[in-house]
Amino acid sequence: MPPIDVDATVVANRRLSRDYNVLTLSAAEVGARTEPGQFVMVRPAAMTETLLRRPFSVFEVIRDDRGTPTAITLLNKRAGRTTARLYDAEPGDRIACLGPLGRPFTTDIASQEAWMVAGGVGLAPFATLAEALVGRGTPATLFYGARSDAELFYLDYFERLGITLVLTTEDGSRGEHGRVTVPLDRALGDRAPGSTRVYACGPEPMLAAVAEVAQRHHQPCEVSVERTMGCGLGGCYSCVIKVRENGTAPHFVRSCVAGPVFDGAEIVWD
Amino acid sequence: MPPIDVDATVVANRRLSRDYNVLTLSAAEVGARTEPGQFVMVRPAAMTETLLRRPFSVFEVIRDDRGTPTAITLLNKRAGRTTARLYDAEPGDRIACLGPLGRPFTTDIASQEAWMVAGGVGLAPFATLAEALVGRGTPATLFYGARSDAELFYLDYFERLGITLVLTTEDGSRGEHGRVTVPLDRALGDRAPGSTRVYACGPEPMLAAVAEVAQRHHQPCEVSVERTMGCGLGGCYSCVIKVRENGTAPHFVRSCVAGPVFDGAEIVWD
Amino acid sequence: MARDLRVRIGNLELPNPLIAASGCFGYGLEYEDLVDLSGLGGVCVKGLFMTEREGHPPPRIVETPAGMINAIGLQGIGVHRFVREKLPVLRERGARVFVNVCGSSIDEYAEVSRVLTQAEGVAAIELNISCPNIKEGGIQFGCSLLGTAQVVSAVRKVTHLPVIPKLTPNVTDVASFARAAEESGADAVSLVNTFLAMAIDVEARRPTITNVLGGLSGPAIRPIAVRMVWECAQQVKIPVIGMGGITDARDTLEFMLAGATAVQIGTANFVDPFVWGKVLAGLDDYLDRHGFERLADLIGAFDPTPPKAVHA
Amino acid sequence: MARDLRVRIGNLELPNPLIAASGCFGYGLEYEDLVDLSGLGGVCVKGLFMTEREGHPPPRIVETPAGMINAIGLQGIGVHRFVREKLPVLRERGARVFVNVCGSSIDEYAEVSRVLTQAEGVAAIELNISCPNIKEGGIQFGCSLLGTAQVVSAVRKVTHLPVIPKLTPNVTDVASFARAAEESGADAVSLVNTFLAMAIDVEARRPTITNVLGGLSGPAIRPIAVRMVWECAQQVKIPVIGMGGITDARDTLEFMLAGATAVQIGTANFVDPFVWGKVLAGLDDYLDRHGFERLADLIGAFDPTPPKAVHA
Ligand SMILES: Cc1cc2nc3c(=O)[nH]c(=O)nc-3n(C[C@H](O)[C@H](O)[C@H](O)COP(=O)(O)OP(=O)(O)OC[C@H]3O[C@@H](n4cnc5c(N)ncnc54)[C@H](O)[C@@H]3O)c2cc1C
Ligand SMILES: Cc1cc2nc3c(=O)[nH]c(=O)nc-3n(C[C@H](O)[C@H](O)[C@H](O)COP(=O)(O)OP(=O)(O)OC[C@H]3O[C@@H](n4cnc5c(N)ncnc54)[C@H](O)[C@@H]3O)c2cc1C
Ligand SMILES: Cc1cc2nc3c(=O)[nH]c(=O)nc-3n(C[C@H](O)[C@H](O)[C@H](O)COP(=O)(O)O)c2cc1C
Ligand SMILES: Cc1cc2nc3c(=O)[nH]c(=O)nc-3n(C[C@H](O)[C@H](O)[C@H](O)COP(=O)(O)O)c2cc1C
Ligand code: FES
Ligand code: FES
Repeated sequence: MPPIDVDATVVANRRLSRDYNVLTLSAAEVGARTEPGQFVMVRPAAMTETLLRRPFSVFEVIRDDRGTPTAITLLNKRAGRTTARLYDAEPGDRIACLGPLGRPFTTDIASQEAWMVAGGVGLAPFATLAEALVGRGTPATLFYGARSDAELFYLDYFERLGITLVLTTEDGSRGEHGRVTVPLDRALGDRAPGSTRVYACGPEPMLAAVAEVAQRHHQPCEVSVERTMGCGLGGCYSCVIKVRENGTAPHFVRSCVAGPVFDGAEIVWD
Repeated sequence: MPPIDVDATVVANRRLSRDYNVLTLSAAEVGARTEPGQFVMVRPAAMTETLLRRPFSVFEVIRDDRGTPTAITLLNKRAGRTTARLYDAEPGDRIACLGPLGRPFTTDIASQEAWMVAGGVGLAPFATLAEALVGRGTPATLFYGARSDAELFYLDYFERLGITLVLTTEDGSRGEHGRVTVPLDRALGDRAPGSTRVYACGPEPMLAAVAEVAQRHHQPCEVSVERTMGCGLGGCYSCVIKVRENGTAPHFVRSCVAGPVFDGAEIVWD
Repeated sequence: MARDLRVRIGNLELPNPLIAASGCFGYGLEYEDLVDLSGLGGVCVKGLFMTEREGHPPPRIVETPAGMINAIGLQGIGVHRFVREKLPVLRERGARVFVNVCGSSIDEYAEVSRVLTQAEGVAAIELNISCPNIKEGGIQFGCSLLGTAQVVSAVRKVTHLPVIPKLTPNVTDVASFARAAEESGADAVSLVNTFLAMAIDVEARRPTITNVLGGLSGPAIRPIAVRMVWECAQQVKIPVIGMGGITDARDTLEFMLAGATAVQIGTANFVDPFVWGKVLAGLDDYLDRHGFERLADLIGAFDPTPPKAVHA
Repeated sequence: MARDLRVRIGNLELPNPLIAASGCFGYGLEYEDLVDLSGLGGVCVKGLFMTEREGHPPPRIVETPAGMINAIGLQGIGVHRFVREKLPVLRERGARVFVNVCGSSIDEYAEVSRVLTQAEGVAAIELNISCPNIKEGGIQFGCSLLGTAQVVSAVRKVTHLPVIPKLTPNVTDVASFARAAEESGADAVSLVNTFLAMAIDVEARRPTITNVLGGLSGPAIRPIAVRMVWECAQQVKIPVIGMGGITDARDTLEFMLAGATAVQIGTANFVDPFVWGKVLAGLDDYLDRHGFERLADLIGAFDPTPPKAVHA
């Protein structure tokens, strides 16, 4: 289904911390088409301070009791001008929302288990992925690392879905102290090769580490990358990442159409 | 007193019609310094769609029961981007407000009577002027022309001050049908030369006509002109108008510092 | 009601003046689900050399006030793969295909053009002698009158297709380049390509994009682009295709009144891929309100007589 | 805490690098109630000829995306009235006065400069060989290497004051003009003046400003201006004074990192006449955060090594 551009209204804005908020947008049609890992290109209507849209993972698809999508949410972290506007957004504000875009995570998997690895705002694509995995009856674990306890969000959401949680914080204020890849590496040691599908989203250094760990343990791994995007539709060639697709020489592909989800083993990390 | 720049808050926004509204701004300090005919340079804080500030007459100075200024109002008419923003402004919005600026009307006058001539949004400077004239005990009349009855505003305000009203509309829906200069010309016929000080604000063709009428009847006349202004402070030389000051050769002066109020007889109309 | 929006570039008739700008619309097919390609005046595909090109490492773009800087470095699949993989589908979709031709040498411009001429379904050749983002070729020809003349003449010899050199704004007198192009046999000129620009990340004291320098596009450059189109339209008889910061019908009309026969839209397509239908509707509405039958009647219809100082 | 913001233009020391751009600050005195003139690095007054000039009829400005077009036409009181009426007061206020010198002939540039050199209280002479808004003189010299050299040499002969030719961006290779200026004895160069531009009122199909063409300024042009300053700073040894769309400390630092010794602020002063204090505070804060003692250490401190593609 082709993406659509919805002139969405802000239905709610829940601030989770001084930097994070969850924005509910009346973009039901986008939600109805979204698969886990896909993103939208958004632009606040009143926003003339910046020109280009910005990419955001679809965080949740909100549904009524009949399961029909009524809205989507974005997990927003303040990084600059647009994200600041989205943090300050008020119900009623209008936000252009184009999507869904990009290649989603692979969910029809052979592996017995699915392990999700999230770093910071990299949690965003895993709310919908977790739902899909649970729907398919695939046992799932979330390895979730953040700066501190205060920046670990939506734990109850994942618990309610029956997802096993492994938490780490950089300051040790909750869960294991340090990098999320450490417990991941440890746990994968006990798993049979090919038994565990790893999904990762977060800062690229973390993604590179996760891909390396998964490869070392012979587990399939998909990562969702974040490159600066000008259009999200394959038009501008700004969002490229270097890949080595099944044997081909390393070359740049557009992460907005060939990704944002890639086979971790194919990416040539800078 | 030098002008000041106040980061004013919108206290109220009263829409008078589909194009006109009265915006109340918490710029008490500006109000305290404003003399009739002066203006402010404003820019909505959230406004990045346009770069430069825009000039607006101070419409009213709101005072508490002790007479201390608490706010100012602007009479805004939608003409483009900034004025559209000011029309849509919500209480709480912030608007940078620099002023008061420019040369005010002369109120310490010899003439027995003061006649104000307003065209459309040109009513703006006359609310404060009327108060000043009444304060000085000068009998005052307002000739007020608009497109139609629906665009004649604040009549009760001027009546309460005891100002005599002479109304005209282009469609004849109220008052005399046609141009405001017609009843002005007629009425001035019965007045002794020099007995009546004429003040005018509105479209420049109207100002030129008023100046001509006043001159023909040997009455002193001040007009407030509207030129596109880049700075309002004499810095950019964008706002010039051609004048012939007591005998000098016609030359351009900056209407933001030499005006916006000029002796009608000195202006060389294009 | 729908007015006549047709315009002519040489013997090429376009249903309307809106052409997707090169490098801002991929190879066209990326947008086939969103935009009826046959409904556009034309689709100008990304710059092509003889062979594939990898382009510059990312980051390749950065936003600036009312604009953006890009240094993609002409990543592309090369003319042969284009002719094999993209052109047939574009034809099927009914797109009028403009191909943006690049070269590191005059011969390469001619060779790429020859291949395109032999292929079926190319409507016109736009010569990119103005890309600020590559070392050899591109702007080096576009900044020299001789280079411009040589590239145009060489390509003219190998093709019957409309030849449209794309001029760079990074010169003192752009109209002299339009004249050189006309004298060398160009059927039209298009302008502007991007302005050589740069933005520094002051916190890091490092470049914002890998190539350090890039090309500025978007609304920020429109007033300069309109001036250049006006200068060129007054000095050449061949059609001028105008671009630079067009976002809506007003902007499109501004270029056409200045003398542009057609326009290209680039950056605005990133902001809103549905911009095309909105601009067409806006043009229709303008013709309606002003009582014109044909959009073409507005080409160069700008009257430079000064306005009144008076607003109201 | 207050850091060392001093910079040097030849033998002229400025307390900070912020200079009011010519034509954007009147004769300085218009702002004396709002801004402590002695607290600015310098005040560059409106362009002056030998005699008074009336300038173009209004409208003289129009706003464009992130910028504005102006065609004031150098309305001014002439050098003699300036020396008599304005200069003494400016001295009293402790302003470091840069005078923007105009001419319709090489002799006029020299003559105006001679008068200013004989007067008391002029800190430097900026040669406006780049005004796009007047028929004779101005840009005609600034667009020719010979003209630039001739004007600079002629003025050099008649003054000991720092001579700062102001370069136009409307050329193919701005650095070659910086080199020509340096070789002709300039003490510094300043750039950019405005970009020749135009905006059409499409509803009226008429110009938006009387002169039809004008100069584009404001944030829109900053990325091009920064690139030009960087090019010039690498090719000349004399100081470069950068300008074009500066609105805050970040923008100021962007120009200085690119190689500017000082900067001028024009259009932003219209938007906020209190911009000066805000930029100075911002510069102080930056030095604090990054642990620098002297702002001057940041001049040209830009490292062109590519950034990582990775953001987070
Ligand atoms: C596929 C994809 C999905 C994303 N999902 C989310 C999400 O769910 N939630 C979320 O908060 N963020 C997400 N991001 C990151 C988000 O797009 C950026 O934070 C945003 O574009 C910054 O825009 P800005 O206007 O706030 O910052 P700007 O003012 O444009 O820049 C401020 C800083 O942000 C950096 N920046 C600019 N663009 C990006 C980018 N594309 N990625 C990372 N940093 C950038 C700039 O380099 C600069 O340092 C996603 C990015 C991608 C590519
Ligand atoms: C001294 C002075 C006092 C004024 N007082 C008032 C007032 O009390 N209330 C009020 O509603 N308006 C007043 N105006 C007019 C007001 O400044 C303009 O309507 C406003 O600048 C238009 O800005 P915009 O962004 O809405 O329009 P833009 O989007 O900038 O332009 C839209 C249209 O408005 C025209 N325009 C631009 N600037 C001006 C200008 N300075 N004057 C007139 N038209 C302009 C443009 O030519 C264009 O046709 C005053 C103007 C001056 C010079
Ligand atoms: C990301 C990007 C890529 C571009 N690639 C090309 C190109 O390959 N060939 C070319 O001639 N112009 C290229 N351009 C320039 C555009 O075609 C156009 O001339 C310029 O962007 C001005 O138009 P705009 O302001 O509407 O974008 C590119 C522009 C952008 C923004
Ligand atoms: C209204 C206006 C008048 C100007 N007058 C002059 C002038 O007299 N002499 C001159 O050298 N530059 C003049 N300039 C150019 C500015 O000094 C400056 O070079 C240019 O505006 C870029 O800086 P900015 O973007 O900060 O405004 C003028 C600019 C504006 C906007
Ligand atoms: S964001 Fe434009 S091609 Fe990927
Ligand atoms: S508005 Fe700038 S000088 Fe009058």
